[in-house]
Amino acid sequence: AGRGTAPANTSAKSDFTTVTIVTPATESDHGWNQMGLAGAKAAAKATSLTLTSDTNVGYDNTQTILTQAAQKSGVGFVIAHASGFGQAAASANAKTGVPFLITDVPTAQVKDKIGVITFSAQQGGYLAGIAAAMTTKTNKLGIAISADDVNWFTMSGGFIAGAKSVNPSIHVDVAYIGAAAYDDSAGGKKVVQQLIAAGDDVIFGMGDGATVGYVAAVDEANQAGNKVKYIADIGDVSDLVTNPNEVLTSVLWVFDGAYSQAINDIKAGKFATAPYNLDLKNGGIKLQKTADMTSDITAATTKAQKGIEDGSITVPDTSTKADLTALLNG
Amino acid sequence: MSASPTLAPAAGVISLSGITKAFPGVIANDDISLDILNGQVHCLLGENGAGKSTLISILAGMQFPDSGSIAIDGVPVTIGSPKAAMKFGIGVVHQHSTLVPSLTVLENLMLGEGGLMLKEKRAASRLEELSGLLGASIDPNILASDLALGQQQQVEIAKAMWTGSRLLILDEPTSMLTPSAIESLGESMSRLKAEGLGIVFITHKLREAYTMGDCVTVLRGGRKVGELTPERMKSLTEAEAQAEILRAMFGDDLAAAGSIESAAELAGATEAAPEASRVDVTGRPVRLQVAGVTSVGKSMDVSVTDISFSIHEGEIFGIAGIDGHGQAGLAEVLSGQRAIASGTISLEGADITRLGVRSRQEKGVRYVTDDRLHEGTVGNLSVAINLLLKRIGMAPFWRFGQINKTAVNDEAKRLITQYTIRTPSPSTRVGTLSGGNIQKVLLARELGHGARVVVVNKPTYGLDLKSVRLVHDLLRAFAADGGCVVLISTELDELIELSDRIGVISRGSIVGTVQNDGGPDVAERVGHYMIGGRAHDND
Amino acid sequence: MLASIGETVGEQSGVLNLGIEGMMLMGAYFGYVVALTTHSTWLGMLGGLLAGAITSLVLLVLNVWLGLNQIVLGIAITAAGGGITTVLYDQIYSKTSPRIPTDNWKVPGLSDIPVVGHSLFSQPAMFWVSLLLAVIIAWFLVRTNWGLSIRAAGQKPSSLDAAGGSVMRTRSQAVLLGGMLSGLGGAYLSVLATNAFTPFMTNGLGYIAIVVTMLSRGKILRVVIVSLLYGLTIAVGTVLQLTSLDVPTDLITMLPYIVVMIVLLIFGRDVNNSPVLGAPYTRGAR
Amino acid sequence: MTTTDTSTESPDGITTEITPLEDEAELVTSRSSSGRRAIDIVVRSIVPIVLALIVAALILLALGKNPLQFYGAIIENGLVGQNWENSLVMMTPLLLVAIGLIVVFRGQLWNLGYDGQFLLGGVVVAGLAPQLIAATSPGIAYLVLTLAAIAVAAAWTIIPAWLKAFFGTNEIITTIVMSTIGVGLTNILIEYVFQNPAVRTPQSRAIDPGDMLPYIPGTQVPIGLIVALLVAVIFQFVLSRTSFGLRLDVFGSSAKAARHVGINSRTMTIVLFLISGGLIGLAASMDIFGQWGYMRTNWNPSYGNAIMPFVFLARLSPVGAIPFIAFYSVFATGGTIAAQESGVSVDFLQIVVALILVFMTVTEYVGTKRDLGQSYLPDELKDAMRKPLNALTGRMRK
Ligand SMILES: Nc1ncnc2c1ncn2[C@@H]1O[C@H](COP(=O)(O)OP(=O)(O)OP(=O)(O)O)[C@@H](O)[C@H]1O
Ligand SMILES: Nc1ncnc2c1ncn2[C@@H]1O[C@H](COP(=O)(O)OP(=O)(O)OP(=O)(O)O)[C@@H](O)[C@H]1O
Ligand SMILES: [Mg+2]
Ligand SMILES: [Mg+2]
Repeated sequence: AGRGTAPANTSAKSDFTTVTIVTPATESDHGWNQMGLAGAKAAAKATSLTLTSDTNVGYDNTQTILTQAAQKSGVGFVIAHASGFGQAAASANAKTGVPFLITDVPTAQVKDKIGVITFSAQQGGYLAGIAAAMTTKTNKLGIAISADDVNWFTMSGGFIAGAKSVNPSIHVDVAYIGAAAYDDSAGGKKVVQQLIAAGDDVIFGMGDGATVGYVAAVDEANQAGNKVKYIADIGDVSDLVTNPNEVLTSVLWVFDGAYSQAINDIKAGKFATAPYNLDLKNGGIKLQKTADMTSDITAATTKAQKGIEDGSITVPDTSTKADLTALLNG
Repeated sequence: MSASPTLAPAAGVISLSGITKAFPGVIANDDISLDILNGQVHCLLGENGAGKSTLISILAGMQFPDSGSIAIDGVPVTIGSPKAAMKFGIGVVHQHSTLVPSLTVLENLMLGEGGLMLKEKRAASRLEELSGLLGASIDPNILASDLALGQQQQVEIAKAMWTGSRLLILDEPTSMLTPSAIESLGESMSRLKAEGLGIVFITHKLREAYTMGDCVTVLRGGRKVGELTPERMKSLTEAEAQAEILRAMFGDDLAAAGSIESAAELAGATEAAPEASRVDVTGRPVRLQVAGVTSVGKSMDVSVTDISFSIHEGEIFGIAGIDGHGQAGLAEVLSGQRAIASGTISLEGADITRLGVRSRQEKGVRYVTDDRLHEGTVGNLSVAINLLLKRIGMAPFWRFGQINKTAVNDEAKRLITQYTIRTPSPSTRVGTLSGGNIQKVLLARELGHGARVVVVNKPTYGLDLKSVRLVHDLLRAFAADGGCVVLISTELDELIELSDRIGVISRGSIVGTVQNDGGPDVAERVGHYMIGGRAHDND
Repeated sequence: MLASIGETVGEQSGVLNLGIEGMMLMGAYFGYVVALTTHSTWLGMLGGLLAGAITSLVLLVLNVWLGLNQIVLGIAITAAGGGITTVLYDQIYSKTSPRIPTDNWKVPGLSDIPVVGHSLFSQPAMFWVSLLLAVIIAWFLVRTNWGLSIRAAGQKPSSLDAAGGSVMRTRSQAVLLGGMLSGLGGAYLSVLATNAFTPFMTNGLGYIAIVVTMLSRGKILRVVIVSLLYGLTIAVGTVLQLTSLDVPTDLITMLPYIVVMIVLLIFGRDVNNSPVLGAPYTRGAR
Repeated sequence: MTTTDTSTESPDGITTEITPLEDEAELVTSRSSSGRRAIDIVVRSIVPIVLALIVAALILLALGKNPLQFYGAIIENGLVGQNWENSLVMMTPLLLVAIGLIVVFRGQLWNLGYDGQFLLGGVVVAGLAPQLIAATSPGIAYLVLTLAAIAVAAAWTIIPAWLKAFFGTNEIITTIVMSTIGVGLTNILIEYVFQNPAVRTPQSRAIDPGDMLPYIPGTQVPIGLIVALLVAVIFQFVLSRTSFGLRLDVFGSSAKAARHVGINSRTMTIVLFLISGGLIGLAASMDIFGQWGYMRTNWNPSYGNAIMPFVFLARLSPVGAIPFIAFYSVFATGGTIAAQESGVSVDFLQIVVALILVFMTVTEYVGTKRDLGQSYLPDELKDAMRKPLNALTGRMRK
């Protein structure tokens, strides 16, 4: 049994005019989708290509959509911008021959066909942890996670390690909304309220739509007289809060460089020879600068960044919930 | 054209004139005019589908006439809804119970009242007042489902009078009642009549019409075909009145039905007299033996306990009893529809206790249910399929599980002809047939192809005289061919007319058996058991 | 809880509303929009209530009046509720996801009561309002003619009709009330609980409401208890999370449903709903 | 044609509400009336879709979008080029799920737990296929795991079926609850049992593309489609021509009648649920083997919700469902990108589906009333409207 090989004309072309990005949700998430689109825009501009995008396609019909995206005229590269798109991208590539960029799965890399973007998210988390530990008054930090997502586990792990590097006895709570509650803002709000009730005064929140709920909980708590700071991830949320001061910082993910690199590699015929990684070193991951990031904090994080870059600091890589729990308890 | 212009002194009158109401394919009421006077019992007679219920549902505001008008005390009115009918003081006891079983008597009575708050105190005192009038006392806080049938009817009447009725309409109120309950209903009616209320009374039984009614209107095919004014009623003897009514009801058809006397007799219009030529079956072999059967059931109402009897070849065994005393349970136990907790049933010596519906069916045990519309037939399937409903999957109609349409159709046509079922075609949906014809479909299905024992439950319930006669003939012919019949009925006349023996069921047990020897006291003896007497003699 | 109370009234009258999820979403979205534009939480709640009511009109006209299939309509309403709110939200607000300014919602007067007042009446004010509503509605169902009519419409509509009541009017009121309460419940989620709207934010709560209703078997008091129990299982879930045990998140999400199933298996077997639940009523149908 | 002088002709073409149609009822229907009936059915099926599309277009206009562009994009992305193949791929699981629903719906049982059943069936295939293929051969894996998926999905209906059969517990609610649990369980299985260790996202190992179900020769459509079409034909036959189908119809029409005829309603309930779940499991297997090759957490295509209206539009006929499902497949395949290009949310498709549902019920209503020659408005409503009207005319006369 088995099906025949893919059509013959399926090798990557270098003379394409259009790059396309497919994202699961809309641009308005203040996070993953927003930053991905922004990165794609910047990269298309830098490489003088046209960008088309299919946003908000969800996760349920990806195979077809990715195939369709690749079949559009002029398209020579598709960015499948979601951790769940990997397998579907492989099939779509097999059908169409157009190279895809997928996320998170280094082993899926196939030269000229499937490029992989990876994240050293734990590095950003580490810096955020330092900032949080230096800000907290209660010595209690909270992490809110909206879904069982590998990047959120690694980033949380880095956060815990960073915080403990400042103060080994610091207490960190981790709360989950649900296995796939990326957009559950009501759940996010409830979870963060519980964290605040438990005495946590710096909250690190990871989620798409759920972020709205996290921020709401922090905002309300502050209006009720608490002093709680919020750390965002991936994107910038300062326009969501009443008072920008409530946001301590954000672990920003900047895709511009990685995407440009991938496009240039295709043109040069060496696409997907190595993963496209976002880390502190290449500026793919960085802390957002805010007024709250005092010079002390900035100094500490800069120092840590150096340490990470030169290898003197190793950040744990907790890619599963079990790893994270182990790190938290031990 | 309209009813005779008798003007009862100081009594109001509701007059209907030219009422016409058509349903798709039938004109249920065709230009009917009549006057209903206060202080009179106005009987409405007619065969099934004559349009009686339709006419009163127009009076009750449940249907709107296509044309015609209604006037109360000479003032034209529109009765647009049941509420409007109530406002005019028209109360209705419908053919089917309208009590909500899960509500208490009092709640049922208050249902539909205006105003925000429930006025329980006032309602209770009003109920007491009405109870006096009806000659019944009912616990207002008991659930409607816990009432006996006769009591339910009294509550229905009380409910109909709740709004201070000037007109009470009773649609076939006696079909579910025992003789004594019918008697007390008659008493209630005379009391209400004396209070000045008008009463419309619908029945299929001519004797009731004569004894309880002051005047009679006969409908046929939606038209008014005859009437007896109070004066005329008084001037006629019972037999004369009946003859006149029957002539109006059936007109030329009467010739087909035989003489007036026999038609009337079959309808239970005269004293039932069992045929003299009844054969003695006791010498024949026993076909069905029921020994100590107790059913698995939740409520007293439906289960049976420790029932034993045996039936001989060619025998009709009647089961008498007040409705709801385990008749349905008995029928279901025999047909295999209800599980048995203890006891045995054997057919011709073979134990069939553990067999299910289908195996018993194949062995020749058949059941004609009393719920012909929802249980006995599937309304949206064709007549043909309904005729073969109990032989689904059997050769030659199904081969290798696949239907053989020609065979099905041929068999259906055969049965339709044999049992003279009136249907446009075998493919007509059975739900569109008339009640009598649906009953024929059931009988055709159950009586043929190797039936040994057939259990029939209220086979003539709600049917008109002609249909009743037909069903009786079919059952008698079946028994004459050696078949066994378990005839469950609430009509004593019917039982006496058909049965060889009559068992009386009460609270799920057979409390006594009466040999139908043709003696004049059979009814009395059965009645004795029904009222609660215990069996001393067993035969 | 609000939604379940609404559903209970509906089911008592013989209307099975599978569209609650859609009604809640409509309530949530329009409550949000109103609160956002008027800066008033009260008006927002009212907006949600109205949106729920308007959505229930679909069910009212097509099912109660015209007698169309309730299950199909329920699914349609859920689909439409989700679709409409998401399309509109994406169209109008998704770029900015504005939040409703928090004015700590207080029961006027009550929250000024020293000590107890603040804790009891400021945050979970809506809880008390719901409780009050529950009590009022329970009282109405048992004590008034209206309640009697609702119960009769669910048990035996022909009786109500014959008794001069209007099945159509009674069921209409019940459906409308159900819609309002669902809408209010939805608005609570967006206007009070989150101060924001996110697509599909009800997350199956509508179905939970139906389950709660079924478990409560028509008794409002039980709705309250069951709702609280449900809330408790969720809270237990979150506590489990905070204890940092390695419990699969999915298990925690599943918990309330598993509890429901166990309850059903052990106690709820003979859940007897209204006998005519789901069946439209047409006068004189045979 | 047979007997007597029956006064009234029964109105033909009655299909009340959404009751199953019985071929047997057409035994002796005359040619002309069956032709009219066929036309009638086609009209009643197409009209709701057309109306829904028109209203959807109006909504798009109201939102300031170009409906022509939207529908054009659907056709382009759903049919043109190789897209028709994509649509056919999507059709496979949809059709199988539809048949799974048709079977229970005909028995008047409501299995709304399709999501959980589908995912559990799918996760068994996705989780075990790579190893099994490696250990044996793809052919054996197809067979064994398809049976396993059928068994697992069917098993997931047992509790609701049992509760319904023995205690009468409302199956709508129990299936929904079980579905939610099934969805969660699927996620747990993927994360804790079938997790692909090489991948950092929670997903199962993938079947090698070469080991997936073969394509129908000359296309890129897996042979699962043929399985689905075959199943449709078989079930059409079973439901309309066999004794089982008739028993099912009797059971669906009236539980009382079923008992009377000797159909064991408990067995029937459980059998129907098992068949329904089994078909949904088959759909999952064909979808995983044919299209996806793996599963990841939180994936829920919810095929059941999507095809719900079409199941009814097809009047619960498996073969009748084929064109509708094909229509929807094109619509959904093209719809995501079309919505995207027109600038509306993908969830706009949900509105269209809801509109079809609503118009379907309305069309059905109008049709039934017309058949019976009844007025379109219930009496009570007419009464309510008549009163103000009378008052008005009364006033005018004065
Ligand atoms: N609900 C209905 N819808 C359509 N047609 C109906 C309906 N009810 C009755 N009919 C039609 O009216 C005809 C007469 O029915 P009806 O019950 O009045 O018969 P009938 O004259 O009383 O016969 P029988 O004496 O056998 O009871 C039926 O043959 C049927 O075609
Ligand atoms: N709702 C309805 N739709 C269609 N036909 C109807 C309807 N109600 C009654 N009919 C038809 O109208 C005719 C008169 O029926 P109606 O119920 O008034 O007869 P009836 O005299 O009360 O008969 P019965 O003695 O059986 O109670 C019958 O042919 C019946 O089938
Ligand atoms: Mg009749
Ligand atoms: Mg009648």
